[in-house]
Amino acid sequence: MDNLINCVEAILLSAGRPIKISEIRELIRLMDQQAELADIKKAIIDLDKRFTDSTLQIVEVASGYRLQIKNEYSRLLLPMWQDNSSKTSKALMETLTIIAYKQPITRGEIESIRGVSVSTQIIRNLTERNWIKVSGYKDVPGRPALYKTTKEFLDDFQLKSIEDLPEITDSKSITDLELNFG
Amino acid sequence: MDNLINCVEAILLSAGRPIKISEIRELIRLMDQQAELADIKKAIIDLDKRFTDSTLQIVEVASGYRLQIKNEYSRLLLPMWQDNSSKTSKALMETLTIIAYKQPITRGEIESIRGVSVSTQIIRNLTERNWIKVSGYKDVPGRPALYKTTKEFLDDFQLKSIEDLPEITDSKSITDLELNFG
Amino acid sequence: MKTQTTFQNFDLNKIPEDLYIPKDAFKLTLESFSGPMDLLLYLIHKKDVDILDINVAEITDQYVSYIDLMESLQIEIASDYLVMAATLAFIKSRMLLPTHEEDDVEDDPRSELIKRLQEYEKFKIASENIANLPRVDRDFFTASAALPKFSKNHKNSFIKNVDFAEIFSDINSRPKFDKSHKIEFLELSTEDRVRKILEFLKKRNIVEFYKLFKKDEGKQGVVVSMLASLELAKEKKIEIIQNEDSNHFYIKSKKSLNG
Repeated sequence: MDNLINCVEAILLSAGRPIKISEIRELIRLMDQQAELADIKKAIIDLDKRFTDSTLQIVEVASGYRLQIKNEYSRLLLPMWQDNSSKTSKALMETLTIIAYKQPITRGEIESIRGVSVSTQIIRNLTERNWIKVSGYKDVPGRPALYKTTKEFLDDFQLKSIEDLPEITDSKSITDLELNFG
Repeated sequence: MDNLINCVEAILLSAGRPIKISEIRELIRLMDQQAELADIKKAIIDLDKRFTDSTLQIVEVASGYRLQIKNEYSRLLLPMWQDNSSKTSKALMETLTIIAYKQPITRGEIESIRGVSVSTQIIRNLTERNWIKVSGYKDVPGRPALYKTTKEFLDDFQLKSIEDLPEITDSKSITDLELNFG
Repeated sequence: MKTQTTFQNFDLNKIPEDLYIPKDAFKLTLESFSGPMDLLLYLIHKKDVDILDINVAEITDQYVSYIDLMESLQIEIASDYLVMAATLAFIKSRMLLPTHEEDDVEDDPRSELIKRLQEYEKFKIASENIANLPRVDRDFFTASAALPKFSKNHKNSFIKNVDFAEIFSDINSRPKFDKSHKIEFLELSTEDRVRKILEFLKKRNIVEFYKLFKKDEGKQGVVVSMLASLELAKEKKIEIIQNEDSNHFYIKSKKSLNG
């Protein structure tokens, strides 16, 4: 299909997370089209060339390919992410916290702990900040993605390891309140 | 600055949410550069032209300008995002609609129009999606919360302002007939 | 739509066997009503009559049949449906009374109901229109890319100390209103809760309301604790306090209790 480069671009731009070549092939297959892994790989290289004069680049990481803004724009963008008083919303921090303590965890499981749905925007935002990543897929129907926190999450929150997270002590949990109606 | 188009692109790509022209101006000012609002607006138009052969487009919504994938690729992308977060019940949509057209409005007032109690879950769900918010408290006994819709509601439904909502019409059967009590 | 006349003569205790819509599909239809007004509108439009021409007697009978049907299919019926049934029955009884020529339109017992139905239908149609608008993550998708690398010193400056443990316990302490807590064996009694609150207030003078129930007691726990608190407040044994700027409220024992 001649349109392969555009399909790859659309997928990477909307995913907000690294994508494997096999995932791209699967999405194209669902459109009743065919694409070989080699063709997709070539489309990725061509797409990266197309980005030469733009602000984007394709970066290969462990879990696939992802679109990233070129580093020369970091000074321009930093203030947008520095001022996180409003953007690091409560919902975002709650989602991050649940992932930190319960990883690996699916979106559905996060939703059932929070009692409300977790917006796509939040998952995307956390992924783009590089605080969470997909670590695999749960072996249940639908194979939902399992999320876990990244090394960058630890760095940014000044934690040496995930064990450095404050312990959730029993005294803080509702099940153990002093008022323990037996 | 000759690089204005790229700056706009980088800002819109990193934000993943609608951005106001004034926000762009401020980010550029923090780089010790100057750009007039009119220049930025022109850069946005030029950028959108640059996207002609790509899968991107710039769309103006209530909170500013946003990058979207062109609609012809929606079918390709849908499997990536198919989850419960975009599903809404009839009851939820009715509640949202009444708030949209009658804002600010209390839960009790919504209930009296719908003839059924509005569950806490629906209100929480709408709040969590950031489609509604409490705008104040009504000055009646109990001081019930007054709800209104948010800019994010308009953004998510690709609207520029509340006036862009579909016009509310009396159903044909109601207006066309004389009061005819048998 | 045509087949639905079959439904009107069904045996109230079971679904007629000649009903060719499968039971599950039928259940789904019944469950899909967003409330009593929605059901009522459905019944009216099904007959292809105008709202203004409702035959209340007929509609009432159909409405009640549907409620019975819901019951037999074990669909949880909100009390609002029963309120509407009562309203319809009331209007029906009024309509049966002999009318006088001089009665004007305003006196039609149906007029209030008709007004409400018209108002509701307006929003029902509007909500269908809104549901059909292009929606993010369903009809269109936003584009974004990962952030460039920020230098370490810059980044550390913007992440303040975050108490993850506190956030976590905050999430946990919230009652889960969305879960259906079918607590079959645990019947909480208000009387019992009153006793326990009093016992607790002997040790401590003041307590946040949410500490009066346990997470696994679900909605019932909240309700029982609320009832118990109101009971105690009525007996002037406690005070219920809420700061203006807070969602929390507190239960405080009255002096007489300690002294």
